[in-house]
Amino acid sequence: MNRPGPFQNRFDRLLKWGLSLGLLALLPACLASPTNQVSGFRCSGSWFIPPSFHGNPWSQGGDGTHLAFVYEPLFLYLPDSQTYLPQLGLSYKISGKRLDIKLRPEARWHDGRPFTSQDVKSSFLIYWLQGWGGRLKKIETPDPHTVQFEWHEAVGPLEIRQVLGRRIQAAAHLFGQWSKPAESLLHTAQQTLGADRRYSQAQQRFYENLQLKKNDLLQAAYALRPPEPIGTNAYRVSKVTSSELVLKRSPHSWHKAARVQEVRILRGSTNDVMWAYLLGGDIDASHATTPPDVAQQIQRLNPRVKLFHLPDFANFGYVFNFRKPPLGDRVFRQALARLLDRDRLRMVGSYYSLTSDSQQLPLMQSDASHWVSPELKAGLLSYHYQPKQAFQALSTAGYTRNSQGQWLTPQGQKIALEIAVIAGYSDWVLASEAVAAELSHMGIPTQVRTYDAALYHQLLRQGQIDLAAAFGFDYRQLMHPGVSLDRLFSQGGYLGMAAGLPVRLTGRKGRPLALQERVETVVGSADANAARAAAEDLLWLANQQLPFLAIYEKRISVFALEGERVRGWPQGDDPIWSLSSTSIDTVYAYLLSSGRLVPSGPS
Amino acid sequence: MNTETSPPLVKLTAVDIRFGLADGRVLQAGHQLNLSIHAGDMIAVIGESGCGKSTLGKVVLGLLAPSAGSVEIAGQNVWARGYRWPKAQRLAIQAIHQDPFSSLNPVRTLAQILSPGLKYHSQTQGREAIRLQVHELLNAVGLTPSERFIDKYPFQLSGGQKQRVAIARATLLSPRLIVADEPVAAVDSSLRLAILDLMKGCNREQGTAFLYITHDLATARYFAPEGQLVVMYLGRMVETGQIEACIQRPAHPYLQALLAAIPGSATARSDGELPLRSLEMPSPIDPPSGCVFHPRCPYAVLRCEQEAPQLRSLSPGHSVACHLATAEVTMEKGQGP
Amino acid sequence: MSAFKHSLQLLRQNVFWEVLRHNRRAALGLFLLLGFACMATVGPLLFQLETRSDYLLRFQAPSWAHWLGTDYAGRDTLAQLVHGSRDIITIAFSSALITLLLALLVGTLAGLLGGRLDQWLMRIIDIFLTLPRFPIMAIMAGLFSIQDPFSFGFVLALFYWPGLARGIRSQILTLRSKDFIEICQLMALPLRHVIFAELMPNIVPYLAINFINVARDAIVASVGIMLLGIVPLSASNWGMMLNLAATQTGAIYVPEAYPYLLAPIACIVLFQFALMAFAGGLEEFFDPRLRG
Amino acid sequence: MKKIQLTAWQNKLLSGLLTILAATLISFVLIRLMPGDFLELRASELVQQQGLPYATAYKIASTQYQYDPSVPVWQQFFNYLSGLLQGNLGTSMTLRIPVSTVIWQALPWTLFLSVISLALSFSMGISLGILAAWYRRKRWFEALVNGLSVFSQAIPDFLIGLLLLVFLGVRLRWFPLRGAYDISTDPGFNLPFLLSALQHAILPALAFTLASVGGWILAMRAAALQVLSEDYIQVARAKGLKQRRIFVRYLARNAIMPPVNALAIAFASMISGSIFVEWMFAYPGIGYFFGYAIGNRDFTLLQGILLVATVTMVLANMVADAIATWIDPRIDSGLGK
Repeated sequence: MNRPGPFQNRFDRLLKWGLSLGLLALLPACLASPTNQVSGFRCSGSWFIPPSFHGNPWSQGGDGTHLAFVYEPLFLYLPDSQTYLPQLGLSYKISGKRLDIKLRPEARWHDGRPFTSQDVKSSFLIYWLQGWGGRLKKIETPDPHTVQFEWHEAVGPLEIRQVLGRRIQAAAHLFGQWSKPAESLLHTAQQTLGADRRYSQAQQRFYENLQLKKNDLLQAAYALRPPEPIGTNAYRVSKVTSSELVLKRSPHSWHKAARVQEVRILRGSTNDVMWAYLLGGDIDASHATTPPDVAQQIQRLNPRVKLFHLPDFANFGYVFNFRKPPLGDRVFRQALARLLDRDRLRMVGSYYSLTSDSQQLPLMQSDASHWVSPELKAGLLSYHYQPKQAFQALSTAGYTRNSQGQWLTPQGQKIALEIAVIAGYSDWVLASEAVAAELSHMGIPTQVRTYDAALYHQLLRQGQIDLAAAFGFDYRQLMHPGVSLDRLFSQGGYLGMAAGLPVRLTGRKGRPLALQERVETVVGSADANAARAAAEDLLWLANQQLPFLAIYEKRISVFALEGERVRGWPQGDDPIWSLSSTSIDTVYAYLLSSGRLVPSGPS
Repeated sequence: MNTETSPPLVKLTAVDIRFGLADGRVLQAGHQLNLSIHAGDMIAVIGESGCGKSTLGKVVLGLLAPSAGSVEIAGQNVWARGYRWPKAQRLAIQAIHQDPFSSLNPVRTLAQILSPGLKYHSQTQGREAIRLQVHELLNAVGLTPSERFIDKYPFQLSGGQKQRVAIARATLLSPRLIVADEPVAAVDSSLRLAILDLMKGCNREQGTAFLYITHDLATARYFAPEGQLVVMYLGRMVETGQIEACIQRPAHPYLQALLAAIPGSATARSDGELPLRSLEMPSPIDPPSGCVFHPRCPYAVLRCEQEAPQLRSLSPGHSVACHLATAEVTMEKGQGP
Repeated sequence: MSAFKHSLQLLRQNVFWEVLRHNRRAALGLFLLLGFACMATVGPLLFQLETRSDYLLRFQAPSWAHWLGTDYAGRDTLAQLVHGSRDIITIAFSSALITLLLALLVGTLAGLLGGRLDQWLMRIIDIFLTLPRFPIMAIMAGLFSIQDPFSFGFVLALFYWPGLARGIRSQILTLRSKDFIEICQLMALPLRHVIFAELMPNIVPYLAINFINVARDAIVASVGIMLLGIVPLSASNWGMMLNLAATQTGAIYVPEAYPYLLAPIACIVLFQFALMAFAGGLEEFFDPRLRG
Repeated sequence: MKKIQLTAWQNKLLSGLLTILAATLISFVLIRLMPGDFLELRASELVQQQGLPYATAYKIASTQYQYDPSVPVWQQFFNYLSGLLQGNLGTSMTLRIPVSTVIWQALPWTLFLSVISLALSFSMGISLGILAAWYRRKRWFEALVNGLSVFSQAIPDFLIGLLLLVFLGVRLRWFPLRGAYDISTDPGFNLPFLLSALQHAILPALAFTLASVGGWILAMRAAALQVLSEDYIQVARAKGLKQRRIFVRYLARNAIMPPVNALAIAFASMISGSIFVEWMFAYPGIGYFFGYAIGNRDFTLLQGILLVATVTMVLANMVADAIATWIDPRIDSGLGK
C-alpha cells in the first residue's frame, strides 16, 4: 500500500513546526553552561524562605547559615589549642564573680556606627530574656570599650565560654528599647530571687510570672524588622531567594583583610543534594557524611575537590527507654552493648567517624583524659564486642531462648525491639538498619521506624519508643561535657526524659546520687575540683547504667574546592578547623574574613 | 376461543400513563387505553415509534403502574393496594423483546439463559433433567442440533437464532400470554416469516395469546390475519378492529396514511407520498389540543382542533376515534370522509 | 461468590488455556506474575537474607556469590530483592482487594437501590475524587503511622474505592436497564439470582481489569511515598531499597552500585508490565465476546 | 412554594462549591488528626534553649505561633472559612508569612514544569497515536509505538526521573542535577536566567513526559481507530479523496477530540501529582513546599496547598465538561439521567 505520507499539509506543517520549534528551544538550554563563575565563595546551607526571611537575627525568620558571615562573637574558641581568637573582644579577665572584657575599638556596625559596650550589653540582655544566665547579677559598661559581667557567685568555665563565644547580634541603637526594660527586669529578678537555688512558693510564682514578662519583651524584640541588613562581620545580606542567599562584602567592617567580595549560600540539606552540588562544581565547600567510594567518585569527577575529616563534637547512638521492659533491666542493656560490633556499624553509618570507646562515657574520646581520673577508670565497666559473654550474662539473669532462637524475658515474654530514627538523617538510618539486622540475627527481632522530626520529638518526650537514635554528647559551641551530662541526667534533660531516668540513682559509693545537684555542680561550679568530682560521679553512672549506647563519635567530611573560585584552604591538621565546634560555617566565615581564603584569580 | 365465562387474561380500563420529567413537565405516554386480552387472542398493536405502543406492552406485562385507570389480570386489579401477585399468574405472562443484544445476557450460555426459569419454577429438577429439557426447547424452536447450540454464547448466534432463543425462553413456562415487542425488527427480512411462524405455532398448539407490537403493518397482517388490530397514535388508541376489516376499510386518516405507504394496499398512492400534512410527529410532552392527529390530518376541520374524539364503534368490533369517520363511507383513493 | 463459581466454570471449560494460547502477551504476563509469586513465597526459603552488614563488601559487582552484587552494607542485593517482593505484593493486592470489596458494596448498592441513597453516595464519591490524591495519601500515611503492609494497603484503598465504585454503579445502571433483567422480573427469579448470576458475571471483566489497575496504582503510590520517606516502614522492600539507594547511600554516584539501584526499579517495571499484560488476558477470559 | 430552577451551569457551579467546601472540611480534619505537632517541636526547642518547664514552653510556643490546639476543631474550621471568604488563606504557621505568598511563589515553577511536560507528552502522544492507527499495518512502527507506550505505562514518573538523574545527570553530566535555575543567574526576565531555568526543567519535564506519553498514545490510537471504523471514512475513501486529506480532515480532526477533552483533568492532576518528581529534583514547586509543610506540620500551609489542588481539580472537571458539551452538544450536562 503506497500512501503519500501525511506530513505534507497544513495540519502537519503546524505540527512539524511546533515540534521543531520546541526542539530548537531546548537546544540552547542543553548548550547553556553556567556562564558567570567570577568572584565569590559558595557553600550550602539553609535559611527561611522569603518573604518570611527578615533581618532580625533573633527570631526565626532571621535565623540561618548566613549568621556566621554577618555576626561574630567577642572571641572564637579553638578547642584544639584551647585558645581564644580575639574578634570583637580584645582581651578578657576573670576575677572571682566578675568578668571584664576589653572591646576592639575599630569594630563598626554595618552602617559605620562604632561598636560599643552598649551593644554587648544589649545582646546579652536579650540572651538573658531567652533563658541564658540564670545566676547573672548585672552587666555594666564603664566605658564604650569595656564591659563587665557579674554573677551571684563565681561561675565555671562553661558560663565564661558562653559569654565570650556568643554572637553579638543586638545593636543597641536597634534593640535598646527592649534591652533597657530587660535590664530593669533583671534587676528586680535578682533582688527578689537573690542567690537562692531553691525558691519559696512566692518566689516560684514570681519566677513563672517573670518568665511570661520576659517572653512578652522577647516577642516585641522578635517583631523588629530592621530596614537594612545589619551586622559587624565582613559580609552583609544582599539578596535572598528560596534557593540562594547572597552576601556582599560589608564596607564598614573592621575585617580589612577579607578579599572575597561575595558569598553565595545554596539551599542544601540532605547529603545527596550536596553531593550533586559538589559534582557539578557548584559549591566551594560542603559537609556531608560520605562513604569513601562516593568521596572517590566525587574526587575523580572533580579533581579540585579536597577532602578533610573533622571532628563533629558529637557522638551518635541510642537512648534506651527504661520504662519499657526489658530495657529497664541493666543486665539487658549491658548485654545489648556487648552484642553489637560497633566498629562494623560505624563503617556502614559513617565511615570516617571514630568508633565509640568501650567505656561508653558521654565525653569526647580526646577529652576523656581530662575528666577521667585513673582511679575512676579502674572502676569502669568495659563494653567490648563479646557476644558470647553477653549471651551468658543474659542466661544467668534468667533470659532464655525459644526454639526459633528468639530471646525471652525471665518472665517468658518474647523480646522484640523497635528503633526510632528521624527520617532523612541518612547515617542514622543506615546505622540503625545495620543495628536492627545485627540484633535480629542475635535472636532479638528488631525493626527500624523512621519518623519525621515533628513526630519523633513527641514520641521521645512521651517515652513511647524502645530505642531512639540520638546524639549522645553534643559538645557544640561550649566544648564541655557538662552539656551532655545535663542532657542526660538533669530533670527535663532531653535524653534523660526520653530514657525516663529516675531522679535518684545509686552512685559510686553505694549512696543515692541527687542527679540534678550533681549536674549543676558540673555545669556551674567555679571550683574545678568540685566540678570534676561531680562529673566523675555522673560519668561512672553513665558507664554502669548505660542509659545511652554510643556507636560512633561523629566526624564530618568537608569537601573543599581549591582553586575553582577561591584558594588558600588550610592543611587538614590546622587547629583552625576545630572552629567547627561552633559550626562549620564559622570556619568558612573566619577563613574569609581573616583573608586566608582569597579569590583564585590569576596570581 | 373467547369464552365469556372466564375473565380476560388482561383487561385495561381507561388507563392513563404519565411520566414526570426532571424539569417538571409531564410526558403522556398513554391516554384512555382500553383493551381486553383473552386466552388465545392474537392482537397486533401498530404505530410509529414513540406512539406509546411499547408502553402499552409494559402495562400489559404488569411492569408499569398506570397513572389512572385499572389493570386487571385474571380478573384481579393488580395495582390495588396490598395486592400480592400469585406467582402462577405472574409467570403466565412473558415477553419477547426487540433487541436480542439487550434481552439475552451476553456472558451466559444458552443453557444458562434457559435453565433458571426451569430451575426455579418447574417440576424438572436436577442438573441433568434441566439440561435435557433445554435441549428439547432448543429443538422446539428450531435450533438443531441442539448440542451445537446449548453451550454457545449469544454473540455466537445470528439475529434470527437469538430471537429463537428468546422465544424458547418466553415459552418455557407455558405462559398464557406473550407480549412480543417488535420481535422481528432486528431480524433479516428473509428470516422474519420463520420467526413469526414459530410464534404462530405456539398460538396454534398451546393456545398462547399474543400481543404483537410492531410498526410494520405487513408483518402484523401476516402474524394475525384473524386477530385484532390496535392502531396507536401519540399514546391514544385511534382505531381497533378485526385486522382484515381494518385494512380493507381503514376508518382513521392515520391508518389510511399508514396503509398508503404499503404498495398494493387499498389506499396505496401511486406517487408514494403519504397523505399527511406534516411528516413530523408532535411531542408527547405537549400534545396538540383536540384531536392529537389534527396537525397532520389532511381532513382536519375546526372541531378537530377543539374537541378530542372518543373511540366509538363504527361497526361491531371496529371502533375509531375520529369525528369525521363514518361506517358507510369507504375510503377511496385520495377522497375525504 | 457466584463470580467465583463463574470463573471456576470457565476454568473447567479450558477457556483459560485457550486465551493464553493465542494471547502471548497475557501468557508472558502470567508467567512473570507466577515468577513474582514464587519469589515472594518460595524465594525467601531459597535465598537466605544475610542480615549482617559488612562494609568491606559494599557495592560489589555481580558475581557467583552475589548474583546482583551487594548493597551499601555488603549484603546480597538479590536476597533483599526476593525478600522485599513480599511487602510490595502484599500492599498491591491488599489495597486492590479492599478497594474492590468497598467499591463493589457501595457501587452495587447505589446502582441497584438508586434514589436518595444513590445521590448521597455519589456526592460523597465526588468529594473523594476531588481531593488531591497523593498529598492526602501522604497525610494519611502519617496519620495512621503505618507499621505493616496491610494497613498501608488499607490506606491506599481508602482513595481508590470511590473511582471504582462510581464505575461499578454506572455499569450496574446500564445493565439494570437491559431487557434480560426485565425478563428475570417476569420470570420471578429471586434477587440473589439477578445480582449474582445475571449482573455480576457481566461486571467481572471490569472488576478484574480494575483490580489490576488498582494494584498497579498502589505499587506506584506506595513506592513513591516510601521514596519520600514518610512511612515508617522497615527497609526490606523495594520502595525502601530505592529510598536508601537513591537518597541515603550515594548509590547514584557510584557505578558499582548500579545493580543495587537498578534491581528494584527493574522489578517494579517488570511487575507493572506483568500486571498490565495479564490484565488483557484476564479481560478476555471473563468476557466471552472478546474471545469470539 | 415555587421551586427555584437553576440552569445547568449554575447547578454545576453550586455543586462544585459544595464539593470544595466538603473536601476542605475533610482535609482540615485529617490534617489536624495527624500525629506530631509543630508546637511540640518548638516547645522542645524552648525547653532545651531556655530551660523552661515543658508546659510553659508549650504555652509560649502557642502564643508565638498564634495557634491554640485546645480550640475545638469545628471552631478552627469556621475561623478558617471566614478567613477564606475574605480571600485570606491564613498565615503559614512555621514560615510566618501569608500562605498565599508561598503558593504564588511556588505555583509558577509547578505550572512551568506542568505546561512543558504536558505540551511535550501530549504532542508526542497524539502524533504517535494517530500515526500508529494510520500505519497500523506497518509492523515495525506498531512494535515501536507499542513498546514505548508499554514502557511508559509500566514505569512511574519518579523512577524515570531517578534514571534520568543517574544517567543523563551524574554519568553524562549533560544536565544539572537539582534545583530550578543556576544561582549565578539573576532571576527575572533575562536570557541567561530563562535558559538556565529551561535547562534545569528538562530532566523533570522529561520524567513526566515519558511517564505520561503512553497514556496519550493509547487514548489517541483508540480514538483514531474508532474514527477509522466510522462510515464517513469509508465514504471518503470510496469517493477517492486523497489520503492526506482523509488523514487531516476526517481522521485527525475527529480523533483528537477525546484526548483534548482529557487534557484539563491531566493538567489538574499534575498540580498535586508532581510531589515525587519535584522532590527528587529539589524543584521548588508546589510539591516541594508540600513536602516541607508535611515535615514541619505546617497546618495552614498544608491546608492552602490542598485547597489549591482541590479547586484546580473542580475547575478542571468543569472545563472538561464544557469542552465535552462544546464538542458534542448532545451531551447536555444539566439533564442527567
